[in-house]
Formats: sequence, structure tokens, C-alpha cells
Amino acid sequence: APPRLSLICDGRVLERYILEAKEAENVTMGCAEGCSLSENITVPDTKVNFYAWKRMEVGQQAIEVWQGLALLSEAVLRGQALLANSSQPSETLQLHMDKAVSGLRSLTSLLRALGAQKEAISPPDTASAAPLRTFTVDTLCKLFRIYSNFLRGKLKLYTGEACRRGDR
Amino acid sequence: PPPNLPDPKFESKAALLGTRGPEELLCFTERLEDLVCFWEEAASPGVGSNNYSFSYQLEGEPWKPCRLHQAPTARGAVRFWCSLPTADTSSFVPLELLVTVASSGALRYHRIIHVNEVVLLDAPVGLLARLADEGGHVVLRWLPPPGAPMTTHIRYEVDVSAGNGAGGAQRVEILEGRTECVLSNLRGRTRYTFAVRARMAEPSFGGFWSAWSEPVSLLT
Amino acid sequence: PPPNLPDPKFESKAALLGTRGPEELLCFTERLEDLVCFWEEAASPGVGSNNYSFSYQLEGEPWKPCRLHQAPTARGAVRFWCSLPTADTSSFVPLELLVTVASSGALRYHRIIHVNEVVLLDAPVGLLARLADEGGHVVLRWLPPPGAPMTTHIRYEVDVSAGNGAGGAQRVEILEGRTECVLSNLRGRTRYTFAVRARMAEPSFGGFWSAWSEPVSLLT
Repeated sequence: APPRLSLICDGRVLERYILEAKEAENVTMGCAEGCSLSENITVPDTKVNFYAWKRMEVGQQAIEVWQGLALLSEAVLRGQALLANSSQPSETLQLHMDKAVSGLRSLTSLLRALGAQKEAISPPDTASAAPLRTFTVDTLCKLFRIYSNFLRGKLKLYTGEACRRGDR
Repeated sequence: PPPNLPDPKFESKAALLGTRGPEELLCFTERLEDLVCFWEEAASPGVGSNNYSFSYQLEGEPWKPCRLHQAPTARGAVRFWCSLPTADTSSFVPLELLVTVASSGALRYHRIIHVNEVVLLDAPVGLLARLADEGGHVVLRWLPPPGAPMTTHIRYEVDVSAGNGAGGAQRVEILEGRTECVLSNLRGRTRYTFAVRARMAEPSFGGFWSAWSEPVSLLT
Repeated sequence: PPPNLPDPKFESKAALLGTRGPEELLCFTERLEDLVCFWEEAASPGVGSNNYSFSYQLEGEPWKPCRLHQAPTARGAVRFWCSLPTADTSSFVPLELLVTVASSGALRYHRIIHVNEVVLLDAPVGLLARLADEGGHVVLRWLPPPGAPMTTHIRYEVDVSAGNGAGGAQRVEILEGRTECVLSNLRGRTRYTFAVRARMAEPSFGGFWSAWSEPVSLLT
């Protein structure tokens, strides 16, 4: 395997981003005031139904992860901009938002090196691929929960399987 | 999914969790494709599953009802439970649970859970202990809980007890995905008993320790 | 992020790296959520941070400016530095750096780095040395650099020096994640001094050895 492949396959690397996301989620969990966003932001669906996931084509899993990650990155950038424009942005929230922006960029790069982008655009039956399910969120607390659930779920599952395939 | 009659496996898992808090609404999944929620209360004449209403909502989807069952517990109380359909046992999304009293609409329980955070696996199986060829080490091997999901995400704990009860028990943490360990600090000419239990690993998953496996023993 | 006034910690880290190559553009991160780049040059009248322009580009994104600061160094030169915003300190992504002379546009520096490959941790803390109960071994323990990221990815090096200077220093490599070691090959009735330093482990990370911790000493 090329050396870049091993980086995200080192579970501790991904774990760092997951822990960062959980921390951001925990920090905003209770906040009502100062947490609402001035507009709705579109985010990917984080839900994993294991019965369905196990029966899904690798290409479809890759689409869910790759496109989901792109949408999530846009959402967090939008959140960052809205937070910066709000009347009294909290420094803590801004730091978590900045770390999320930075982390999602790293994860995108790591997943590209793992081949997720290629897998996501070349499934044999592209026509039958289901469109990406999305939601909208209107608070930072929901945005960070999506961020955390996406990393812990789809991203971690896909990465684990892709790394095992790469091992063979 | 548990049938309407008391199932010994469900009974033992409910008992394992029930010790954490009576009168609480508890939920667990065994394979991430199932979810059962239950509570126990003192039996009282005329109070049955029709007296309560259980509903749930996956974020972004409509509320749905879940049919309640009831059965007497081994301790003489009554247990109410409901089992979600596989299509609705999704992980990594908030799942809101609501139990109300059917007649008055009064709130009995309200919880938000993530299915991936309430995993209660079966016990590991096939535990074997042998003396290594040299150095007096003991090698333990076992198999993941049968039918368990995502076995690379399961971590284990080994219990080591000296047979004579002296010296107390020792617990060894095993890294996720590993199903063996080498114990090197045991005393000679001693009968040891070993057992192992399992749980899904953080941070993607969470939940409870499984029951202990069948124990095995060995004379060093 | 370093303020406009010389910060003793930044100063000492810059000095640690500065010994590697003067007149070079050097960058480091302390916690993987920060990045500071700097170079030093002979002070010359009228040359200040406005004379240079620093810009950077994360792969696939637009070029952005980074505001340059300047301060005199302990050695009488001048140091120019800039600190990237946290949101742009992504690891595992190529980061292109460009310094030009503002007036002419002439190229001064051009480098492509990965933030995860230029980690410069703080020194480990809390180093303790004690004689083991038996065998004359020395046991060392310490703590990871305070606030360091991913402590399981940090490896260490221990420096062992005999107090009288005879026998020279000995370096012991410690596996990543470990924060203790047992030294068994020391001479008796000798005063030894120990220190430990840290760096992030390859292949996921790279960078530089931290400064040495506060030393401790002990009579065997």
C-alpha cells in the first residue's frame, strides 16, 4: 500500500477527529441562547441502519461518505461564517468551529488518498444510486451533533472497511 | 426480538441491566439491528400493557407507536417491553422515546438515545487457556459473541482468579479487535480460573459489559 | 498564537529550530491546531514586516495573506513571523507558503509543508526517578507535554548521564505512548542525571524533538 493509505488506517488519527467532534457536540449540548443560526443549513443524513448498510454496494457507501463529507464541510464553513457575523460570537464556539473546518479539510484529504472519491464516482450502476438524503439544521448544537454522528458513523465504518480491503 | 413469553436470554440481559436502576426505562441492542426497551414495576391488579402507550421518533421522521408486551419477572414484578422493527433501529441518529399513561396522557418516561450507544452483546464463547511452551506464560484465546456485529470494534476484559480465592481477582483490558492475550505474571502451581466479557468500543459505540463467558481453569 | 512582543516560549522554540538553518523559512505546530512560520535575518535599518508579503494556500483553495510580525531576537538579528488561523491549520493537506519582497514581488521563500509533519511539542513534565525495590534498577516516569495532542502518538527519548561526566551520555528510545522506562544497566554508587524529550511518531506525524525536560538526578 502507498504510505498515504496508512495514515487514516491508523485508527488513532481518525479517533482524534472523532473526539474533537464529540467535544464540540458536548460543549454545545446544553446551549439554547447564542446557539441558534440565523438561517437553515443543509447537512447530510448521518443515520446508519446496519441491516441496510451491510447490504449496500461499496460504491453507494462511498457516495454516502464522500458526498456527505463535502456537504458537511460546506455546512460547517457556512456555520463558521454565520457565527463570525453574529453579534457576540463566543470564543469557545468559534474555536470549535475553526477546528471543525480544519478537521473536515484533513479528513477530506485523507479519504481522497484512501480512494473514496474514485469509488464514489465509479460504481457499476451509477444510475441506480440513491440520491443523498439531507436535512436542515437551525442551531449550532444540531450542527455539531451531525458532525459528531457523521464521523463516528458512516465515516468510521467506511474507513474501517476500506482499510481492510486495502490490506488484502 | 423477544416473544410475548418470557425468554431466558432476554430475562438474563434485562436482569443484568435492571440492577442499574429499577423503575427506569432501559434499552439495549444486541446486534445493532434490533432494539428492545423495557421497564419494570410492582405488579398491580388490572394494570397491563394496554394502560401505557409507547411511541418513538427517529430525528426527521414521524412519531410511530411501538406495541407493548408484558411478562412477570423472576423477582415477582412485571416487566413491560417493546421491540422496534429493524428498519427503525438506526444508529448515529437521536431516537426519542416516549411512554405515557394511556388513559390520562400523563408522561411516564421520556428519553433520547442513540442505538449505537446502548449495545449489550452476548458473552464471548470458546474460551481456551493453555500453558505456553516456555516461560510459564498462560495463553488465552476466545471467540467474539456469536452473531455479533463489527467484531473489529469489540473490546474485551479478562478476569483472572486464583482458585484458592487468595490474592483476589485481577482484570486485564484487551485492545479492540483482539481475541487473545498472554498472561505472564501468574504464580506457579496454582489453579487459576479465567473468564472474558465483551463490549463495543468507544468512541463510535457505547453500551454495557456483556455477561461473563463460561469460565475455564488451569493449573500453572 | 504568539503576540507581537517576543514570547519567551516562542523564542526558545524558534531558537531550538533556528540552530538548524539560519536564513531559512521554518514552521512548527505545537498542538496541531496552530502553525507559526518564521525566518531570521540580520537587522537592517528601514527593513520591517511591511517589506515582505506572506501568503499561503491549502490545496484546492484560494491563496490567503498572513500578517507578518517582527521582533528582535536574542542574538541581535530580527525575526519575522506569521501565525495561521486555527481553521487553516489542517493536517494531511499540502500547504504552500510564499514570501515575496513587497516592493519588487521578488521571491524570498517558497515551501510546501504538511502541518502534521512539523510538530514541535513542549517538553515532557513531572519526571521522577526512583530505585526499584530489587535488582538495582532505576525506574523513570514522566508525563506527556501539557496540552499535547494524541498522547498515544508521542514517543520519547531518555538521556542518561553519569554525574561525574565519565562514560558520556546514553540515549534510550521509548516506544510511542509509553511514559516510563526501567534502566537496568547502570553502575552502582554513581550519581546519574536523567532528562526526557518528546516528538510525534512517524509515519502519521513528523517534526522535531522537543526541548529536554527538567532534569532529575539520583544516586544508585
